[in-house]
Amino acid sequence: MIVFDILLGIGLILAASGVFLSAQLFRSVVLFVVFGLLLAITWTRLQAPDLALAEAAIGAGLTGVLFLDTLGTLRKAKHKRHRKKETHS
Amino acid sequence: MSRSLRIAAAGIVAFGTLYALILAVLNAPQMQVNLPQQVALNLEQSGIDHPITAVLLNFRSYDTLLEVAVLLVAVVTGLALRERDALTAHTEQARDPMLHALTRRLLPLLLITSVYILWSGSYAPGGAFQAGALVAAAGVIARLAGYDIASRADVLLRLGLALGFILFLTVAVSAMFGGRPFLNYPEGWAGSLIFLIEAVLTFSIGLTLISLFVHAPGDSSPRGGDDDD
Amino acid sequence: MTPILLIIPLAFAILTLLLPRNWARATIIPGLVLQVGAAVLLCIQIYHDGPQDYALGDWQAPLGISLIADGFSVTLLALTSLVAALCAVYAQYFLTRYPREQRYFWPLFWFLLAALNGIWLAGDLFNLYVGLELLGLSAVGMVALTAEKTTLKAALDYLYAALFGSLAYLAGVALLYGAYGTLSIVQLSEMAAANPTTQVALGLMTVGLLLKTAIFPLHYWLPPAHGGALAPVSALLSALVVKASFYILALLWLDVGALAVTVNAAQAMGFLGAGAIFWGSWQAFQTRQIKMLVAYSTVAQLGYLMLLFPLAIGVSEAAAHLAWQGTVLHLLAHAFAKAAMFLAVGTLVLALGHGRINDFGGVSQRNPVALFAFGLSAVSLMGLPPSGGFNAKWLLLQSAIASGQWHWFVVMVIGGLLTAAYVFRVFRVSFVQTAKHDIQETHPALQFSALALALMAIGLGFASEIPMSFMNLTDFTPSPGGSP
Amino acid sequence: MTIDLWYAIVGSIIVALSVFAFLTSRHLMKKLLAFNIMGSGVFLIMVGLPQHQHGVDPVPQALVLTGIVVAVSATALALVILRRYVRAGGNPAP
Repeated sequence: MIVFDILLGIGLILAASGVFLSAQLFRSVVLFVVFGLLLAITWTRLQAPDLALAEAAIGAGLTGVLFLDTLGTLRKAKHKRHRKKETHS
Repeated sequence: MSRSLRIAAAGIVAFGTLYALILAVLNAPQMQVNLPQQVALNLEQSGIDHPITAVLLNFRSYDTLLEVAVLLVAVVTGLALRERDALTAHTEQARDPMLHALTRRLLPLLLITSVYILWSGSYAPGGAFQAGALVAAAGVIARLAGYDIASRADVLLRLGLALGFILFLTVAVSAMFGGRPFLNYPEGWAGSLIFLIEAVLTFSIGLTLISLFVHAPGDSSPRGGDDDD
Repeated sequence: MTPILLIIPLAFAILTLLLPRNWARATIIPGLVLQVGAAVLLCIQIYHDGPQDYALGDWQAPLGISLIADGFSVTLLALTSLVAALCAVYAQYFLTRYPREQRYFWPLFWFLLAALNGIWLAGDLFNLYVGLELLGLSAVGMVALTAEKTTLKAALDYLYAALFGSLAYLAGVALLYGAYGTLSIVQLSEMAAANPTTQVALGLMTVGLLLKTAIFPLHYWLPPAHGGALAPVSALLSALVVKASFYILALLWLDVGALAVTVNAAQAMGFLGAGAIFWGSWQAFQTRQIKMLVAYSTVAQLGYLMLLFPLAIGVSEAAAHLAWQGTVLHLLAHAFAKAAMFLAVGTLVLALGHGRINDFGGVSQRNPVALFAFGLSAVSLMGLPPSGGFNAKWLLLQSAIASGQWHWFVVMVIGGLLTAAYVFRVFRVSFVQTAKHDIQETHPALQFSALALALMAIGLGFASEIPMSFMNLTDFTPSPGGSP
Repeated sequence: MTIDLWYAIVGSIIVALSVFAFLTSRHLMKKLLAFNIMGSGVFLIMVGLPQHQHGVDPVPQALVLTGIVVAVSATALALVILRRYVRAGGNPAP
């Protein structure tokens, strides 16, 4: 089981690095949700089922949805800005 | 140039943090207080069988009260920053039959699960916050499917948001009228009062998270590009 | 008695959130009266009976959370109630121009007050974290209220700094719990020893709190946030909010971690303070906008608070005592003076319709009361007698002499001169030049609430014994020595 | 080494990574992601370190539950302000 924990820990670190290194925000957010799910598994390993539940529902789930939703509006705003620029020039 | 300098500086700070944290973690002295033992000893008196719920809603209920206040502050600011056109059309997606069908099956399931999680919190993992998150998830899905939830920032919504906090504070203060300290539960009533507080909190937390989603500026769901002109 | 000071603001936060606008407005004055009254009663009680612990929910620490009301905390409670009450009177008239903001200003105001009172009374490190978050989020919400592009950006920068700062603080709390198994401040101050875990924890918490207190060079977020917010918000933020994280910092260095801090580290804190004094004053001297001048003045004045650490750690007990008294007095005087200054400046900006210092000509004739309030608060900030600021700086200078730390003496003297330099910029234009354009009348309540605060800053010069006598009722006074 | 200590160390590494990301990333959303992940790292230390010494400890677990809720409130608030800022014509990646 120790091997599993080592792999899980490395997985957490890799997922976090992925969030930071990814050039696309969308991929960052997806990796963030993956990080949250891995963390939920980690909490069960630390005998904290409450935290596993909370992390899956709040940390990964809701926060992920909020980020994705914001990403959508940011994209729209960007398109709008670009279009405005084109019509002005 | 300045960018690479910034990265170098950040790298130094990050390595310093890493070194300090590892040093601190590996050299932690033997703890002199055994809090889990005290929790176990007082669990029976707390009226709750699940130690984490006992800590959250009895031993350290003051933290939880302030935490609910934090949620309220976030949603009050969210309401203050909403845009007036936030109430406008979100009927567009309601026509999506797939989403609609999925929603109708998923919603009851989510709500039942949240009730179960809330109820199990008194003896097993679960509780108001996780259940509230599920209520919020249900609300967000319903909203995406075009249902009109919490879209009007009127007094009813504000009451719903504050209800959990109001009940919590009322129970906490009423102790003082009986000559007991703030946040104390009357003898023998702790279990049921905590469950009541948690149930109402679940509702308010769910509504809070939904409102933060629904009232976020810049259109909360993919509309058919109707605001571009 | 103690928890009443938490219950009042929390209850009024809910009332103002739920009631219709006019009713909500009507609750403000009763709420403030209750709040001030409760603070005064608690002061009297502590004065007679000494410091008190209050076990919330009847669970003794460390299992439960206790509130600690000692001389320092009741002094800060009284200060908070007074400053907040006058800012609220001001806000009632000021916000009539901002009907939409007003709706949400009051709930945030009361939550902010609850967070401040909670922090002054907290006896638990994790509870302080929750209090800091409540304080930070409500302060950010108040900055963002006007929803203009610049204030939104300022609010975001403020929020990010606040969040990052509290996480650094929380990391320290996690380490301390992992090392001692308790979160109670009383217990930790008995147990915490000089070991790597404690020192790393203190280091992380210090960085986080310095960021939240906006101590140079981590002050970048303060001027836009304090300078961009509505006048009553700026006053609350500059006078009270930044003091909360300083309070925790002092608690950590002089009480909880007294055995783990070193003299060198304390000197380093002093150098940050000196940097803040010079940099903040210089920026205040340079800026064109009056509100930015006042905001940079806050950056500079916060630097004096940092001098507590070199002046009180590793010196004789007498010198440490002087430093401690001077710092508390400076905190009080600055709170009154800076609140007064922001309110006065807010009135002047309202009257003129702009905030460009160079076009301030003529306000001395049309808004004499507000300008007088500005002047009185400037007297205290510069440290001229008679004022609370003078007494504070006098005690700090004496402390520097008593411990032979002449470099801090020099820093404080130069700081006073720099303050005079940037303040006189405002007087020169407002008295000498005549009005270039129309100046509006402002409501007298706006001018007089600013004046009341300024008079308190001055009056503190005559009544310094009152807070000083309360300070002797504090559990923690600086320990002589500190580990090498 | 117990698994609790191992996860506390993983938490430390994650905190350090997030500090780096917070200081270097320019996009405000990415900074917010870094804040969330840094929080998770702190939570891992908070639970792992005491449990390494005396087994399952409900107190830090309860504290972390509080921390998670505070983090989601802060994140939601930050996103609301960010979205309003972008609507007002602000650039999310200054």
